[in-house]
Amino acid sequence: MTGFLTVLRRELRIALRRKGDALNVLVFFVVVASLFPLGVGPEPNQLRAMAAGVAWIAALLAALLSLARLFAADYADGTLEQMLVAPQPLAAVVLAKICAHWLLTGLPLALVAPLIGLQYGLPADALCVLLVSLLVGTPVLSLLGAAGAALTLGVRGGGALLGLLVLPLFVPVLVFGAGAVTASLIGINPAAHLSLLGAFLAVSLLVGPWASCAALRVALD
Amino acid sequence: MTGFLTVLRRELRIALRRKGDALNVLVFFVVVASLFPLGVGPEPNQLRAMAAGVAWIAALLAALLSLARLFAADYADGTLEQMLVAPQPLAAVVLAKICAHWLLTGLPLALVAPLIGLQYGLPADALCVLLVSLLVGTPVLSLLGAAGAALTLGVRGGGALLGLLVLPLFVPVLVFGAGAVTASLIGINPAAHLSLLGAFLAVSLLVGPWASCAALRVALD
Amino acid sequence: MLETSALACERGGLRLFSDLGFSVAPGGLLRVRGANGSGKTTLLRALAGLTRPAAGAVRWRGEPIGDGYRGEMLFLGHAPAIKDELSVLENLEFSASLAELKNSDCKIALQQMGISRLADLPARYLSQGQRKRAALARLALSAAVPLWLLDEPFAALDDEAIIGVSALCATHLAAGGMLVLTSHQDVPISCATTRDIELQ
Amino acid sequence: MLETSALACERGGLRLFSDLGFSVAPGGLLRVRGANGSGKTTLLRALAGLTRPAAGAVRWRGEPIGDGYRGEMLFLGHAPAIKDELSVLENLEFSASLAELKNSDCKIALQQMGISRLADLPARYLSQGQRKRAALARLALSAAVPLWLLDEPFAALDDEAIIGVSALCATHLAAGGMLVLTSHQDVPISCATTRDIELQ
Amino acid sequence: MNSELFRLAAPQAFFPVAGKMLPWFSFLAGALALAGLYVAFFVAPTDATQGEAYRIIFIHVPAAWMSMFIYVMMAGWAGFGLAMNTRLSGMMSSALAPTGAMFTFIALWTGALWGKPTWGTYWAWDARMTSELVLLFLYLGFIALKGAIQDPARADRAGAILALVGVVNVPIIYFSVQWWNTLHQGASVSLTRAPSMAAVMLLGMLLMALAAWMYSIAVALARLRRIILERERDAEWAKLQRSTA
Ligand code: HEM
Ligand SMILES: Nc1ncnc2c1ncn2[C@@H]1O[C@H](COP(=O)(O)OP(=O)(O)OP(=O)(O)O)[C@@H](O)[C@H]1O
Ligand SMILES: Nc1ncnc2c1ncn2[C@@H]1O[C@H](COP(=O)(O)OP(=O)(O)OP(=O)(O)O)[C@@H](O)[C@H]1O
Ligand SMILES: [Mg+2]
Ligand SMILES: [Mg+2]
Repeated sequence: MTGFLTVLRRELRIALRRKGDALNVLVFFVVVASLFPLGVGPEPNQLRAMAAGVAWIAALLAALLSLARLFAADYADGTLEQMLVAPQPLAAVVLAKICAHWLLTGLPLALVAPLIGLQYGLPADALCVLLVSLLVGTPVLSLLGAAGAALTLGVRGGGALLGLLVLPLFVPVLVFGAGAVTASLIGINPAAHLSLLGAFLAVSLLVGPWASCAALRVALD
Repeated sequence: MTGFLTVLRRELRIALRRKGDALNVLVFFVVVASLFPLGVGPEPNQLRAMAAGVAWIAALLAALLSLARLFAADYADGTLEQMLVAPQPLAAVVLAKICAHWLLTGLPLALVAPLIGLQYGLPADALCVLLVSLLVGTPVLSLLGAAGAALTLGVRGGGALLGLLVLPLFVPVLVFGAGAVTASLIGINPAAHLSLLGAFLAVSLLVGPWASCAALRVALD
Repeated sequence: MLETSALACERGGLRLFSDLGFSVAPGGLLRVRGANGSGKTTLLRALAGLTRPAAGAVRWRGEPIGDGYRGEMLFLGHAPAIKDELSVLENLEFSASLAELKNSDCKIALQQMGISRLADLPARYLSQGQRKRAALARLALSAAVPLWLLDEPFAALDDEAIIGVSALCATHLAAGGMLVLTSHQDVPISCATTRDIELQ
Repeated sequence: MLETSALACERGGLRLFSDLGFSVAPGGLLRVRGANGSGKTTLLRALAGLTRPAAGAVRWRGEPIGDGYRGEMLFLGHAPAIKDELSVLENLEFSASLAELKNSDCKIALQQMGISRLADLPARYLSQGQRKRAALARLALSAAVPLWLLDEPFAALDDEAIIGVSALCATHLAAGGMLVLTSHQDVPISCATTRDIELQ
Repeated sequence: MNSELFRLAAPQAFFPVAGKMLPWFSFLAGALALAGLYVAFFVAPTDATQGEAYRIIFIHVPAAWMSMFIYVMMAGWAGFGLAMNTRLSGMMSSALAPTGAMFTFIALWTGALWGKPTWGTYWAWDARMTSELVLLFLYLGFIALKGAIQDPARADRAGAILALVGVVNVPIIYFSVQWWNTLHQGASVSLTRAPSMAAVMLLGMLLMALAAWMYSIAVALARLRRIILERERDAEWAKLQRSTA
C-alpha cells in the first residue's frame, strides 16, 4: 500500500510539474471536439449524432498516444529497475502507474466530455450516459493499454506494435461505449451496453496488472 | 546540401528501424477514419460531407502529436548539440528534420486520404482537391510546428504550450484545406482556397526554418 | 551471506561468463573487474535478481533469491533513476520510500553527499557529478540494508565525493555489511576481506 | 590559437566563474579542473560556442568565434550523441558526415577503439564503456581538426581504452593540435605545454 | 546622441525616466477618453440603418487598430533586443504584451457583438476574424512562453523569435478585406452618411484611438517599471528603490 501511494503521488507530482502532459489531454480533447464542427460543418442534427463518437474516439486516441510513453521514461532513466528491485510488490507499483495514467487521461476526459456533449446539443440523459460510459470504459483503456505498453517496451517498432496489440481490445470498448449513448439518444435503455462495459472492466482489472508485471520483468531481463 | 541529405537519410533510417512511428500515422488515420462512421451512423450524405474534415483533423492531430517529439530525442542524447557545433549549416539540418517529419506524417496521410474519401463516397474531383489540399497544407504543419517544437524544447509544460503556440496557426490551414473540398463538393472553384494554402506554405517556408534554428540555439544555450 | 554457484550469463546469444562461483560474507568486499563489455553490469544485475542467469543460481542466506531478498539489498546501476522534473530532495524521498527507508533522514543524506544546497533545485539543472551524488545519497540512508550492489559508483565524481562515498562504504563494511562493486578506477576502500574477480 | 578574455558564465542567475582569461596555442593542452558543479562543462560549452557567455569573449585565430570556427573544432560533451536504433558503424558514419570528416575511415576508427567487432550491433546493446568508446571513435577521424574540446573523455573507460584515447590525444598534440579537456581522473597524456585551470 | 540613447537603454537609467513620464500619459489617456466618449455618445447622431448599435465602432475600431499596432511595436522591440542584445528591449516587449492581448480581445468581442445585429451571426470564419483570433493566441502564446522559461535572458530570446514569427500575421489582418472578398468590410460606414456626420464620427474615433494610445503607453511604462525592479532585484540601486518605495 505504501508502494502504491508513493508511486501514485510521485506520478501526479511529475505530471503537475510538467503540466504539459495533464493539460495535453484536455487541449487534445478540446481541439478534436471543436475542430470537428470546423471541418464537418455545424448542422445541429449531425453534431448531436457525432458527439458520443467524437468523445470516445478522443478518449481512445488520447489513451493510445500516451500509453507509448507510460513506462518509457522510467525505463530509460533506471527508475523501473529500481521499482523491480524494491521490496514493495511490483503489482502495487504498476497499479499505481495505471491509476495515475487514468487520473491524467481518462478521468479529465470523462469529466470534460459532458461539456462538449452540451455544445453538440446532447440531451441531459444522453450526457449522463456519456459520462458513465466514459467513467467505466476509460479505465479499461489504461489497464489493457499498460499491458501492451509493457510488452512492447524496448522492442523495435514499439509504437505500431502497441497499436496492433491494444486496438483490437479497445474497439469493443469504443463500440459499446458510443453505442450506449446512441441507444439512449434513440430511446433504448443503455443498461445492456453499460453492463457489458462493466464486465470488460472487471476482466481487465484481473488481467491488466498481472500481464504488465510479467511483461516488465521480461523487458528488464 | 550534404548536411541535408545526411540528416534526412538518418531520420528515415531510424524511422524504418523503429517502424512504429511511420506506421503509427497510418494506424492512427485508419482508426480516426473508420471509427467515425461507427460513432455517427452510416448515412452517405453525412459521410460525404465529413470526409474532408476527418482527413484534415487526422492530419492536424498526427502533426501535433508527433511534433512534441521532433527534437526531443536528439536533445536528450546530445545529437542536437553536435548538430549545432557541426560545420554544416543548422538550417540544412533543421530543414532535413522537417522534411523527414513531413515524409513520415504528412505525405502518407495525404496519399491515404483519397482511399478514405472513396469509402466516404467523395466524387473524383473532390478526391483530387482533397489530395492537393493535403499535399499543399501538411508541409505547413511540419514547418510551423517545428518552430513551435523548438521553442518549447526543454521548457516546463512543453506539451500544452506547444499546442497553444501552434494550434492557432494550424486552424486556418484546416479551415481553408477542408473548405477547398467542401467548395468543390458544392460546385464552387476551390482555387481560391488552395491559393490561400499556397500562400501560407510560402510564408511558412520562409519563417519556419529560420525560427526553428534560432529557437534551437536558445534552447541549447 | 551472498553466494553464487556455477553462474553463467548470456547477452544476445553470447556467453559473457560462466561457471562463476563466489561468496561474500558479512564485512566482505567483492570487486568485479574486467574490460568494457566483459559483463560486470550483467553480473551485478544477475545478483540483484534483475537478469535471469543462463545457468547456475544466486543464493542469499542459503536460499535462492526471492521476494524477501529485495528488502535486504540495494542496487545502484549505471542509470541514476532521477527524474528531471522533481527536485533533488523529492527524488531522494521517492527512492527512499520505494525502498522502505526512513524518509526523515533525507536532508542529512544530502548533506553527507555535499549537495544540501541543491535540495530544492529541479534535477534537470544538476551537473553530471551532482546527479551522481544525488543518486548515491541513498547509500547514506541504507546503513541497515545488509547487501550493497554498486555499479561504477565513482564515475563522474570529484575527489572529495569519492572520499565521501568510500567512507560510507567502509563504515558499512565495518558494521558487517556486504558490498559488491565494479569500478574502472582504483577503489580507496580499506577493508580486511577484499576479493577481486576478473571477467574477460 | 584559442583565447578567452574576461570570460564569465552564469547558470540560473548564478555566476559560475568570471574574469577567466587564457589561451591555448598549437600543441598546447589545457586541463580544466574543479569540483562537481564548478562549471567545467559550462566553460567547455562556452568555448564550443554553445553557451553564450555572460561577459567576455572567446576568440579563435584572433577573431570572435563564428561560423568558420565550427569546421575547425570538435566538441564531445557528456551526452554521447548515439542513437540506440542505429548500429555502431552507422552512428559513427552519421556523426562523421555531419562534421564533414572522411566517412571511409570509420571502420579503422572503430578498430582503433577496439570495438570493430561491434560495428553492426545496434547501439542499444552496448555496455556503458562501449558506448563511450563509440562516441570517442570520432577522435580517430579528426586528426585534421585543430581544436578538440573533450568533456570527461575517460569516464566509464577501462584502462586499455584510456591508454588508447590518451595516445590519440598525444599524437594530436604532437602534430600541432590543441586540446582542452576536463577530467576527474589523472590524465596520462604527455605533453610539453600543459596548463591547468582550476574552477571553484 | 547615440551614446545618450544607449545610456537610456540601461534599465537602471530608464527606470526614473519612466517614472516621470507615467503621470503625464495617464492624464492624457483619461482626458482623451472622456472627450472621445462624449463625442461618441452625445455628439454623434443615431445611425439611420443600424440605430444605436453602430456606436460600438468607437470602441471596436480603435481597439482593432491598437491590437495590431502594439503587436508590431512588441515584435520591433523583441527583434531589436535579439539583434542588439539589449536587456531593456525584452522587458519592453513583455510590458506591451498584456495590453495588446486586451485590445485584441476587445476588438474580437465588440466585433462579435456588432456582428449579431448587422450580419446575423456572432462569428464566421472569414479571413479577418480568423487572423484577428490568431493574433489573440499569438499574444497569449508569447505571454505563456515567457512565463514558462525561468531564465529571463532565454525567455526574452525565445519570446522574440515567436513575436517575429507572428508579425507576419499583422499585414494579413489588415489587408485581408482587400485580398479576399469576405464578410467583414472596409470603411463602408461613411458612405451611408452625410459628410458632416462622417467628420464627427472620425473625430470620435480619432479621440478614442489617441486615448487608447496614451493608455497603452502609460500601462506599458508602469508594467515596465515593475519588471525592471523584479529582474534587477539583486542590484544595489533596485534594493534602494524598493526600500524607499
Ligand atoms: C469578431 C469579429 C470582428 C473582428 C475580429 C474585427 C476586426 C477588425 C479589425 C482588425 C479592424 C481594423 C482593421 C482596419 O482598420 O482595416 C476592424 C475595423 C473595422 N471593423 Fe471590424 N471586426 C469584427 C466585426 C465587425 C463587425 C460586425 C462590423 C460591423 C458591421 C465591423 C466593422 C468594422 C469597421 C467599420 C472597421 C473600420 C474599418 C476602417 O475604417 O478601416 N467589424 N475590425
Ligand atoms: N543483443 C546483444 N547482442 C550481442 N551482444 C550483446 C547484446 N546485448 C549485450 N551484448 C554485449 O553484452 C555485453 C554486456 O556487458 P556489460 O554491460 O555487462 O559490460 P560491463 O562489463 O558492465 O562493461 P562496462 O565496463 O563498459 O560498463 C557487452 O559486451 C555487449 O556488447
Ligand atoms: N537553473 C539553475 N539554477 C541554479 N543552478 C544551476 C542551474 N542550472 C545549472 N546550475 C548549476 O550550474 C552548475 C553547472 O555546472 P557544470 O555542469 O558546468 O559543472 P561541472 O564542473 O561540469 O560539474 P561535473 O564535474 O559534475 O560535471 C551546477 O553547479 C549546477 O547546479
Ligand atoms: Mg557496466
Ligand atoms: Mg561536467
